[in-house]
Amino acid sequence: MELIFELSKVGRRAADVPLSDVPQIAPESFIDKKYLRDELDLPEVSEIDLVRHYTKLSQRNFGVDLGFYPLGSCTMKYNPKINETVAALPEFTGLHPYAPHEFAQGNLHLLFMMQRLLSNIFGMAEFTLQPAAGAHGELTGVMMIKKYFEQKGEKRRVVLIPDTAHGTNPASGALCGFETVTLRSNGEGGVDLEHLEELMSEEVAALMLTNPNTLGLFERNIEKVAQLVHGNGGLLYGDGANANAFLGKTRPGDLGFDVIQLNLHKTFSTPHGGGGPGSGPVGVSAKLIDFLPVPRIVRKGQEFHWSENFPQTIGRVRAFYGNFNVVVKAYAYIRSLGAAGLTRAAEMAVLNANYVKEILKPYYDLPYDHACMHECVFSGSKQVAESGVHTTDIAKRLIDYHYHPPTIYFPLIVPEAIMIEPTETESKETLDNFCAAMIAIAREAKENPQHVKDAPLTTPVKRLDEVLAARKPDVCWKK
Amino acid sequence: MELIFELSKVGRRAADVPLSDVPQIAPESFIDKKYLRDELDLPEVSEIDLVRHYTKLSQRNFGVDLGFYPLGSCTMKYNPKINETVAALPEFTGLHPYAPHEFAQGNLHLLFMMQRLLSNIFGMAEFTLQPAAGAHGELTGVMMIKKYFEQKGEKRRVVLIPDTAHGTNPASGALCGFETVTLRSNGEGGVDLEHLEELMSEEVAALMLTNPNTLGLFERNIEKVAQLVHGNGGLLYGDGANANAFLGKTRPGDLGFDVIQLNLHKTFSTPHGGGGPGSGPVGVSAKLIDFLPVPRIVRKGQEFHWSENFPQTIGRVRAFYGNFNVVVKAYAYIRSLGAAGLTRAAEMAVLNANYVKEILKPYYDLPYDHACMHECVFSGSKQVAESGVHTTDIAKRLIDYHYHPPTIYFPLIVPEAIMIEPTETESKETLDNFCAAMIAIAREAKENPQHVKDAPLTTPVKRLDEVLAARKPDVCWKK
Amino acid sequence: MDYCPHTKEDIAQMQAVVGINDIEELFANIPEKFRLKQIPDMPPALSEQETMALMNSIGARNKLPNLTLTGAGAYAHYIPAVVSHLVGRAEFYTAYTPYQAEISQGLLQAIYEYQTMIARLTGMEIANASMYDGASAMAEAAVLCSKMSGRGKILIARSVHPEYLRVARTYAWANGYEVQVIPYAENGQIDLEKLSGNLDENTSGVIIQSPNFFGCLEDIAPIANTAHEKGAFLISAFTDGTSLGLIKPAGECGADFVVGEGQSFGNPLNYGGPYLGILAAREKFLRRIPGRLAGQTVDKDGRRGFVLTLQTREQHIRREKATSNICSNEALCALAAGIYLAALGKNLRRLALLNVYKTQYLKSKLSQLPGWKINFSAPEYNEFVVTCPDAREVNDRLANEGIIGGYDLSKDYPELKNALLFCATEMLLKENIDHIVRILK
Amino acid sequence: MDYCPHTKEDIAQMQAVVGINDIEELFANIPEKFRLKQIPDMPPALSEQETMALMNSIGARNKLPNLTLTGAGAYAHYIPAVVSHLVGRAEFYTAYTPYQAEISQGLLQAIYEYQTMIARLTGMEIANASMYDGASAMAEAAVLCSKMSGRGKILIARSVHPEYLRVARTYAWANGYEVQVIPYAENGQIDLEKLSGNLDENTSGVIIQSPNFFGCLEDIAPIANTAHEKGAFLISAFTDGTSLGLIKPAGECGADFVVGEGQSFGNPLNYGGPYLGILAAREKFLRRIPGRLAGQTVDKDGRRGFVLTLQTREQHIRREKATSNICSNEALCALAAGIYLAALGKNLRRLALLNVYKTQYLKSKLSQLPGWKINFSAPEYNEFVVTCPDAREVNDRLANEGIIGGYDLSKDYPELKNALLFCATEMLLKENIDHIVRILK
Ligand SMILES: Cc1ncc(COP(=O)(O)O)c(C=O)c1O
Ligand SMILES: Cc1ncc(COP(=O)(O)O)c(C=O)c1O
Repeated sequence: MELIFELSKVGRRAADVPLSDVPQIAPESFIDKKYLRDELDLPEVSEIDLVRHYTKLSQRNFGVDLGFYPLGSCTMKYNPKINETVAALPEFTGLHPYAPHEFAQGNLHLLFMMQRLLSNIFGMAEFTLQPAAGAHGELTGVMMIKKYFEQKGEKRRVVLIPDTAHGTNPASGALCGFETVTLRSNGEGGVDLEHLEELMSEEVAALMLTNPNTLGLFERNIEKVAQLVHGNGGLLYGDGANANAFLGKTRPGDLGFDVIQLNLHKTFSTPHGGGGPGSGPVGVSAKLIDFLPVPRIVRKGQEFHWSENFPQTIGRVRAFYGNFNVVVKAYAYIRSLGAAGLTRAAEMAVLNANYVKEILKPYYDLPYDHACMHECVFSGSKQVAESGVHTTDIAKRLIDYHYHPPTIYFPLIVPEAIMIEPTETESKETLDNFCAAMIAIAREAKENPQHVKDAPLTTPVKRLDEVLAARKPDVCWKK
Repeated sequence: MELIFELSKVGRRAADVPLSDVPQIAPESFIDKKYLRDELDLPEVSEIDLVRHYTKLSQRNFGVDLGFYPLGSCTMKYNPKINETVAALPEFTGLHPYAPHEFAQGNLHLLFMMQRLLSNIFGMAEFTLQPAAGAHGELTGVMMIKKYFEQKGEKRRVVLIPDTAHGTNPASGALCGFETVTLRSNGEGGVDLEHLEELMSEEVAALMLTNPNTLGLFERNIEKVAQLVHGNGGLLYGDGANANAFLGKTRPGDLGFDVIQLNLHKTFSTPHGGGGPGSGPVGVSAKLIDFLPVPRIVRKGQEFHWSENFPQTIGRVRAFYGNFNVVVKAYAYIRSLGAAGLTRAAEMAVLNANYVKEILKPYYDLPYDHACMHECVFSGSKQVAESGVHTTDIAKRLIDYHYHPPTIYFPLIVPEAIMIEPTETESKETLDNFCAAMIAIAREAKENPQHVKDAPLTTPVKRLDEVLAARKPDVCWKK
Repeated sequence: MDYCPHTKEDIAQMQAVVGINDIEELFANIPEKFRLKQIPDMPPALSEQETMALMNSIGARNKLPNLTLTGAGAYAHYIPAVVSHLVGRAEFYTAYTPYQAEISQGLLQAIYEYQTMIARLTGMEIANASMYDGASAMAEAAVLCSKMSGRGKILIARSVHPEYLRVARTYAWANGYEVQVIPYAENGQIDLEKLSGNLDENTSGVIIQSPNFFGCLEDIAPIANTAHEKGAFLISAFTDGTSLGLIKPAGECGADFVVGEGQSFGNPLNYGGPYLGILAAREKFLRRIPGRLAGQTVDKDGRRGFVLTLQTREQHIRREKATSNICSNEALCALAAGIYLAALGKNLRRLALLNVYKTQYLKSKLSQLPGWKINFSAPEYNEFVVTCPDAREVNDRLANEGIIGGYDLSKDYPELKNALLFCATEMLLKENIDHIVRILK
Repeated sequence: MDYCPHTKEDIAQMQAVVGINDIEELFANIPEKFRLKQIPDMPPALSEQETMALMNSIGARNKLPNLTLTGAGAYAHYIPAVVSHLVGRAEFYTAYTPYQAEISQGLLQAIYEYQTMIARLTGMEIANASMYDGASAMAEAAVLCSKMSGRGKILIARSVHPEYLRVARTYAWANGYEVQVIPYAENGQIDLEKLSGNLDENTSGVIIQSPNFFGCLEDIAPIANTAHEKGAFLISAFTDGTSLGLIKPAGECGADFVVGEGQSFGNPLNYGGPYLGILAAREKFLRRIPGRLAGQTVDKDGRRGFVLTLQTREQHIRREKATSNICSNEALCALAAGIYLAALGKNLRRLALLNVYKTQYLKSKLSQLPGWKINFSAPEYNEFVVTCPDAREVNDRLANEGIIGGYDLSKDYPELKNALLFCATEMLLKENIDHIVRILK
């Protein structure tokens, strides 16, 4: 397809600008020429061309609204349309962040209530809604941990991270100046308690645990893990990206977590927007409340306003208050489902994952064969060994069957990983059809491996050369 | 693709209903069982399945937003998004038609202004916005003509209709109880004046003229035509579906038309909605004002309200006031363009049609080779003669080139007609590419006619069996 | 703002190809004396930002009600968010009639599904792809009955929506048929005796509505029998389509045609339009009914597909002999209706029940007000007529609270002085009703 | 309402396959004592209609202003209707990061185009696919400079947005770097002398903003030279992105990184988010910058296509050694920005001019009010600082008329008592400005 620049023609415009109703003082007359730009090299297209361009681009993209999207660890559940509708209300989109609080009581009320509901659901003392995404929430959480020890006058420079962890965990630790040390998994895919015991020391600020972990397994020894960490004066950080697995079943606060970040775009069904925006609220136990980022919402009688008056705060992690409009969607979602609906979501998410696991087990390697939570992780090793077909090939072939591939090659401890997260919004029929496709591909891999390696065959472009892209990077178009 | 019924599974729902907050009196207790239905056989699907179903259906459909749509006589111009946005404002969508006029001053003002602007643009004394589409406007117009003569005590039972006319014209005449008599075209494609003279009599209520006609030709002898019709006491009806050709260039009222219907969905760019809704305002000269349908808007000081107090009215042609929300879009469009913009639209529409005509002339028969207005009509006769490739085949083959085919086999007086209306919103590049495709097909027709006859080759279904559909009609799915 | 993409150079190049020096030459066929310099009295062109501001300011002159208690042919229902999201897909709304089937399978299948849902809902075998609105659908059905029977008179219940009646009169006048109006009985239903008294060999059809304009359900089967005995057709209209979730459809009671307004199915009030004319019929009328039809067929490889079918009924083929002059219809409204009905599914029954509950509650509360009296005893769906001491004052009081009150029946039925037609849908909460009663106390 | 489609039978069948009798068995790994019976203190579930009503009622507690005169990092601009229509395409917004390129060409190409437009606009060679917002983009650039240089100190102009400064401080603290603040000169620009006085061999970078928080344009080239002389990087932020339609971009003045808030490009105010962090850089930093990058490549048939590239910089590959921890970004906001910029094209200059005209008009009117005084003499884009007799009273008076007034600077700059930062965009009409002046007279 043509680039928007290739459609450009001198003199065309899609959007016009009103004529001036005030005097037009030439900018040169009061802005020195050195401040003014000479050239403005943007596309010049008409509205019809613009609309066709992006409409066609959209048709070259796959979303949840088109089909099953079992991208593990990403919780690609269906995004109810009502949430889009309410978030687009001008009352929610139209306010400036510095609007005086009298103008913004609705927004403040909503944010306040959201903090409360999240606290109830996760058993935490308080939440901040400021972080823009999960990783941003991690950073915020780790910063609070850092501040906590700073205030206590303790110098702890290590953060422990299991080998199953998402890449954002070590990266967040590093971005806070911590040394990250990898904690091994045991044979069941859980925390290796001995290794943990070995690693725990007064150097260790925190263990960043994802529970259920990225293998989709709930940490059976969570109580022991918490004891070990707390016993050494450390804090237990929870990566809540997988919270969809346990809504209404248990609460991180009860399990002993001191900090947890959520991914509203996963657990609470706000659309992923092609990569964002998300929202990454962070909940804390009582001992960390004082370190929450500012501003925080304060209630005075029936009125809400912002306050920066929290001297021990870590400060700010972004401008303004967070991805407000994303929070609106998540709030509507939580209110729609209520307690029972959230619980049912977790139950069905877990049932769906186990169902897929059972059906595919005879066809693909399952390195950790326990009851899983909301996702299951297979390995393509069998296929590699049998016919040289790799997990990438299987993923690409799924595209021809009209599915978005699962997450692949993650978690890193599973070779040729295939990580399937069906989510609770998918029907049995969809799962059955998807499994049938996976089984058909397993057969194809045996009978006609080249066919699988050539996939995808039905897309507007064939398999793309990523090596070339990295070797000769072209990230900006030149005429 | 599966039917929505085939996705259905007992117990599923996409939309829920609130619980009752008032007493639930069993209907059987006050409605006799004979009034109550037993079974309700509607699809049972979840929201995710519903959304995927219709999203996928949409991707199996072609619209102006995807590409060139030169469907002659239908003016498939680009529909500016701003018009969709303003028409969706709750202030315009949310009012009940019987809202007291104090609630509806904005709507009434808009409708009143729209009537005025249309009167200015078309030189008519007054407009009604009640008819729902062009054909409905025709019916309304012909009814007024009927009433006019009824009031005068004249019994005129004939309406003259040129052989180039759209099918709705004779059908509308017939639906008003008139006998329709066909008026021949002359060699130039215009009105055969001699034939008109011959046919005109005291029996003739009106001539229904489309100007420019469906060959895209402006009636050069319009003055004479009007004289002949009026001279015999008849009225001149204008089918304004082609008004895009002359906006700002001339006015039907000035040309002598007594009635004209418009198609807002064509000339004024409201989207065609996959076949509707449209809107078919009717403008009349002074002598027909009294017959306009009721209610009509009346202004009292700064206030507007509806009045039915027009004793000579034909009555109503539908409930309420017309396709109000469509009028909102057309009103925004007219206000955006202003006088100069409307004129430029006509100029560019006509330029585009002539440009396509000139480029394709060497490749396709052009039965009437004059400067055309907003559309040009070719014939596929050459291709039929040369290689047995018919106009349908050419049309279907265009689909493979990602264009919507032109109107075909209309107007009826052109054998194997190919009626191309590019509209003013298409760029030169688009026209050039389209012409290149048409030329390529002309070549294919010579060199590989079977290929053209097999078209389309790139669609989700191949050529469909229309004969079977008509012979064994299946218009309602049975399990 | 205009939407022509041509640059000056484009125009120059194109003029050269066409062989002209000036665009004006293309308009040479317009006699000089009729050539316009400029459209007179037009306001200046606006930028998009200004258009937005203008339309916002016009909209702001409306007063959006807090509550709407009027039904009377247009109903305030909750529209699930999916409907506008899906109807808003540009591939649907920027297309036209699916003449070219292979490139229009989306709409054709959606229409086919809509036809099926409407047929099932109305208890008929077939339904068309849509008419302009309920009133014109009814009028066209009447014309069709006259044409088929060759008879000159049609009987219409007085309890049919007065605007529908008026539209039918207009169409009948234009076609040279006579309309005779049948009064209602004391209980609010059609006066069956009067009906059978007026039925004769020259009667092409009988038109009733159920629920009728007073909200009352008609007992359709005996009416159908009465009509059929004299060889007349029965056209049965309905008011609020959601009633079909609960009420036995006319198709199951012997009607030949079921017509009605489909606005209730996912289409906003829109101050009266665009709405959706529903027309369903017995299978035997398949080749006689007006309007488009999507039909199932196969492609050359035998795959299922959909086309517009039986086009030989239509004006573009049959011209003056067509079954109707309709061309553009209300396809997008039909799409919305299809999506709405598929979204609710069997919940349409629950929705209908909720309407009944709210209506009964409102009715019982209003009937307890001093001097208020329910007019009719026939069973209702979600509308009812009540006579109050001063209808105008009641509506004024409600209007002052931002509430659109009841429909004042005295305009169309002079004998029903101070009678208001109230409607209660699922949009009305108990607290709203209690509030209304307090206002009126 | 929940969104799980399973029927009872589905669940029973699936349980049988999984080999359980009760869903609860799947949660066996959760120690019994931590098992929750029910989430406490939750309001009841709502039907969609009730959710709509709830959200409407919450929204109604806000007061939408008639006019917004505050900019200060978030700007009220007109958003062409195309933007929301196209961003609202479900294929875009219900997708995630385009990891699987062949099925995601739409987003990848759109991001590639966005990157190109941003690079051109900022005068840089490259730009990434987006950061969280302007402030975090700036902070991440600062961290990067420190990392690359191995130096411990970063200098930030005091005229940088105070919240950006605060975010930078937080990130710097976490990473163990020092932040030093450089005061502004009398004319509102950075104090160049103080800057060069504080620059030393331990300075990793200098951060300025232009237009700066006072609306003043910085003279960037000399600042860049000063920084570069000491081997420090220059990070140049901007406030309102539309200024780039008229103002020379920092990339043309020697900046190493240009960062800023992209909200102005087609994203609603949204009470502060989601917004769009822009990060553009010199080509030489390509393998060091944070965030996703879409790159052009070819498929196996040699056809052009797009992929996420240089992923080895990212956390999912490099973990603690990644250039950043960012994963989800603001892709949809970037899409909106790309569409906005393509829609305006060179009209962005006209838009910027219009902002300047309105600002000059407002400024001249306000400066004529008795006791009002313009603070700074450096040239501005669409914001300026004015000192008035009583800032709080001014804003209260405006608020009473539904107008959000100027940003009160005294909160962040105690020395600037009664100083208000006003912003005028194309949304402000002459009549609005005249009205404002009347209110304040
Ligand atoms: C387990 C886990 N943790 C953290 C993240 C990071 O979240 P985000 O992408 O919102 O920054 C993700 C998502 O990719 C994840 O799956
Ligand atoms: C010339 C002409 N007249 C009348 C009509 C009928 O208009 P509508 O489809 O709006 O009823 C059409 C459109 O199809 C037309 O092209």
